[in-house]
Amino acid sequence: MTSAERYVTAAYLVVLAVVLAYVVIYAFKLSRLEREVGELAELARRKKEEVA
Amino acid sequence: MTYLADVGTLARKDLLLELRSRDTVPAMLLFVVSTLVVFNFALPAGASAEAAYGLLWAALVFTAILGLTRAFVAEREQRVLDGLVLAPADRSAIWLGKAIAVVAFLALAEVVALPAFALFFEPVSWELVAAVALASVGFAAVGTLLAAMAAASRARELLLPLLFLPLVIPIVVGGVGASIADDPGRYLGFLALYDLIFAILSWASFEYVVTE
Amino acid sequence: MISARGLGRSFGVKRVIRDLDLELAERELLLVTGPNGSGKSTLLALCAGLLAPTQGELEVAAERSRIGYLAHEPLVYRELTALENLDLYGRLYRVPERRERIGMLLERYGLWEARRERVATFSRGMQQRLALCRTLLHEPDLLLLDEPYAGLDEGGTALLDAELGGLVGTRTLVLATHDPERMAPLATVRLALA
Amino acid sequence: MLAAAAAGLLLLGISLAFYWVPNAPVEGFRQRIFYIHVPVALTAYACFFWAAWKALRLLWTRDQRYDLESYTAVHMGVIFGVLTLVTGSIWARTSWGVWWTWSERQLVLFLVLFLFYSAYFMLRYSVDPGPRRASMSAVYALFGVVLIPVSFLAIRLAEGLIHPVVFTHDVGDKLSTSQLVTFGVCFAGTLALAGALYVNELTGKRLDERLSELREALS
Repeated sequence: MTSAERYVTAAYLVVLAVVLAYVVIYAFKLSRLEREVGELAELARRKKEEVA
Repeated sequence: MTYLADVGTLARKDLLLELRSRDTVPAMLLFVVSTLVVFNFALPAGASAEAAYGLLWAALVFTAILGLTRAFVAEREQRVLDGLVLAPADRSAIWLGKAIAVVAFLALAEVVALPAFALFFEPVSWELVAAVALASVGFAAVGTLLAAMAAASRARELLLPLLFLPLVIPIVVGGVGASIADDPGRYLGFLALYDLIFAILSWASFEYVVTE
Repeated sequence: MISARGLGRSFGVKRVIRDLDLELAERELLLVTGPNGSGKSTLLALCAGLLAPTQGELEVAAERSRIGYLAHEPLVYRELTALENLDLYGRLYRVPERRERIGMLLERYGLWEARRERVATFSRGMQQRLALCRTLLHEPDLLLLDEPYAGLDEGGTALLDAELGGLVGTRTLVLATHDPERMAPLATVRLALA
Repeated sequence: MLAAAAAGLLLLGISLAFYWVPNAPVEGFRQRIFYIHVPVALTAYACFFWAAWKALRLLWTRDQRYDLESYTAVHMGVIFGVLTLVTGSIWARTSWGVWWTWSERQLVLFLVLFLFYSAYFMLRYSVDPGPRRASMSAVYALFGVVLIPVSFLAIRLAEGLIHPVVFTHDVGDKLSTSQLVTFGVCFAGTLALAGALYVNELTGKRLDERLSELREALS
């Protein structure tokens, strides 16, 4: 690989890396959202029991 | 006509407030001279004249920031801005009145800064004076709007420079160009264009910043 | 004069006012009561147009120039004198015979002697009196008064009682207070916020 | 859908850029960065304009849902703006042996825009959520798209002034058909990518908002 080839490849890989990083951050966010939904579902269930 | 009367009323109120409390203009004067003195030591010996003009523009930008951070302090203290917003005057008149006051304060600072610059560093040309005048209008137009935003935020004084600096980079380019280029007319024209565009934009959008 | 349907206002996720329905005709007196943080001030700011509803609808049939709004803060410059402040508002509201009107109000609220002193030197009660002058200056049709008795001494309270007594029936009034006893007999509509 | 289109177009575009397009006459192999750098930059502009359009809609209709849309578009614009800076920096390194050059207009403009839109985030974080923050952010986003041409003009004016040496690429010359096709495919790919990310991020941000509302309602 010439140095030009290396730099060009690096430029494309950087874009890929940023997109992947975004996906990873989004995965963390999704798991947080899942946990929060779980907590809220639990909260709603308990409220319902209290009323009953 | 009533619009101009409102603008006059509001601008006069700002000048009266400054005359009463005297806390912005003296600070700006002292600041701009101190900055020039600091720059004298920041410039390496034998630095070019161009560099000195560049530093003058940096000093003017920071002086403008200093004045703008104080622009809405009186209104914020007691939520007076709410009172002005509720008055039947057009909200853009509040912006225009305040911007006129800011231009007046900047002009006072520049009346001191330019002779001081001529004394310490390089001669001041008519083109430079014209550029400084045009730049003051641009600083005041954009700065008054952004100061109103910053006043509504928690970060307040901290936020204003962050919002302000990227927006006034074109003014610095135009100002430095008018000071050192062989054809200052182009740069003065650019500054006038900047003033026109951003004054209209700020004038039209101020209402959205102070109301819901 | 005021009509709200399903009115709601949140600050972030905190909902201060929810699902409020309200009809207020002209020349009525609405008494808004409730503990601290129940949304009284928010409701008045919504009616004044300072805040926008986040849910539902709110219609106020009065132009901006015909509304008088008395807030917690007096909405005057601390570094200006009483006279300068009222003159500023008088000009902005285009009050006819401004000087006479301002002089009359300052006289009535016992601020004439102090008219050339900076507001910063005023006591809380004097600031409230000045705020009342500012609110009444342009003889508004709709008055939104947020805790108007706050900070007033006996003399001030009596003055305000007399003023409100004269306004009831000729103007539309919205009064927010945590102490409902005082205005209760005059109220035509009551709203208790929780 | 959008995500699939983005993946397909980008894969195709990258293959074209590496294996199909002939080397550029002057710049040679390194010119191939063009096919990622420029589409990414144009996509960033597109995001900023989309944000300003949504901001205008917000100020026009006062409909609060545009606030989140404008915010998300700025968010995407900043991601693509950073990518523009990084790929541009690599290009500067291959062309002139330096990681940064003040004489590359596009790069300087993106630095200014990056600072400007970073301040947008500071503004949002520092104001309590509500209609006031929405309209302030919208006004600022509108200033952004006006700043783009004004700054561009300023940077052109400054070039002759402060940095008299001007480098040129041969991208300014006419593009051959194969170059144009590759560029078009790559641009379509980055646009689709931005669109897919935008939709995803918007859904995520809305979900966040709904969840906090739900939490408030339940507590």
